[in-house]
Amino acid sequence: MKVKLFATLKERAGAPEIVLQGAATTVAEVRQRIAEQYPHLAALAARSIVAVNHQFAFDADPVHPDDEIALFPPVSGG
Amino acid sequence: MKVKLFATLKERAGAPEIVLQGAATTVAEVRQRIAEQYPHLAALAARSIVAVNHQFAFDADPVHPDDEIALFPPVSGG
Amino acid sequence: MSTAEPTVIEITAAPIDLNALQRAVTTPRDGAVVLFTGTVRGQTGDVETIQLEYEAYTEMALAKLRQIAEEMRARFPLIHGIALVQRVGAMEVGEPTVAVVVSASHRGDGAFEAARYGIDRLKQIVPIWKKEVRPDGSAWVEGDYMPAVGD
Amino acid sequence: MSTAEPTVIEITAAPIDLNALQRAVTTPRDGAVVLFTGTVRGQTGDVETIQLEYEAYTEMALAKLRQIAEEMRARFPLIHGIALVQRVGAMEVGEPTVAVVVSASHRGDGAFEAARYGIDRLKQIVPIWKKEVRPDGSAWVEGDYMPAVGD
Repeated sequence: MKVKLFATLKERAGAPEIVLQGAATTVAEVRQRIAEQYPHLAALAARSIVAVNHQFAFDADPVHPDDEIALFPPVSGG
Repeated sequence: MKVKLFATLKERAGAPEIVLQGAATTVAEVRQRIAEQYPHLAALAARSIVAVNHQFAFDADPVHPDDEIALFPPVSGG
Repeated sequence: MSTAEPTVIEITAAPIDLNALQRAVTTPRDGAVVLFTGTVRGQTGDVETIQLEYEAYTEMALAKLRQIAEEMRARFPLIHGIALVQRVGAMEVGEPTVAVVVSASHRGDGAFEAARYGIDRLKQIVPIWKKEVRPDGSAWVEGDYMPAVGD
Repeated sequence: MSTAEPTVIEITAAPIDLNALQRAVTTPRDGAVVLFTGTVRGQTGDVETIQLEYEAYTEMALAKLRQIAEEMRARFPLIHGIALVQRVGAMEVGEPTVAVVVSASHRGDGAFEAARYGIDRLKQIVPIWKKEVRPDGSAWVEGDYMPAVGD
């Protein structure tokens, strides 16, 4: 399962995308996999936002293997 | 004493300026002179605005021979 | 008012350039610019307008625009740059006829409200008139605001 | 929404052209256009900014801008054209970074309020981030809004 990264998260990871091992069926599980498999992102990820298929997603929301998942800090556009 | 005209008033008078005979010491007298000396402007002038030296002026306000006097309809800029 | 707070006041026959006005009013402290522009409306209900022709009492109009800028600064003390520009002459449907532009550090500093106030006042007290050219002829448009003492 | 109500949605690296956006949103029924533009602020109190660098999650940002345009139309039913444009890449002090443009028949038809709503929402829910370049280095700016269900 791939997760796109933006801004601080991309910079910290050194890549625009990370790959998670093992299945995740909810947003909460995605967050958990990131914390386990990318411990240097864990603190940042905890206060980051998850989007699934271009919509904001919350812990109980389901994820499917072919969803586009993204993790990013609170936005600051404008 | 000269009076500048704008918009409908200028069109009705056929000129950008009219000359009043006789002295006028207040805005009310200016209006009266216009009605007497330019009867075809009288109806329009009655609902027009007077400005003296680029400021709105009212019936009791004084006018002096060298003031710049103007008569125009309610504005519609923008 | 310091030189760091630009005030652009113009009655002009030239087309209004919103990009140039944005640059003119924006100071290094500004992160927000609100621009209002009036345009020639071609359709008002079933009435069609082809063109508007604007005439100004230029010297007085400039004095009144300066007065409005002062009123805006007094009412909205956090704003910085101001531009008040009225175009005169003939203008086609869709063209900007007037611009009220306000800059401020942040979008919540009153720039929206100041721009709205500026265009409202401009339509009340700035001696400018328009003649509407319609398919069936042309006529002067009259406003309905009568100035009060202090305007 | 009919074709008479243009909606311009863009994430672009090109400079923002306010004149072009005014023309793009103005329909023949419109007499009023409100444009908000955010600019790179060079001074915030004593802090100096040299440049801002914007990055977007482009596909999602476009979806969120479209959603904001729909929200604006639902809340301000008298408005006509809408443009929501965010520039990305490096921008210097004074340059427009974003534009929210709204047209309507009259200035009292909600264009001011819709533009304000649009920029507020854009700063809340559109996935764009900026990195500030200061004399002493650079840092990502973080927003403080956390999306709610339905955002």
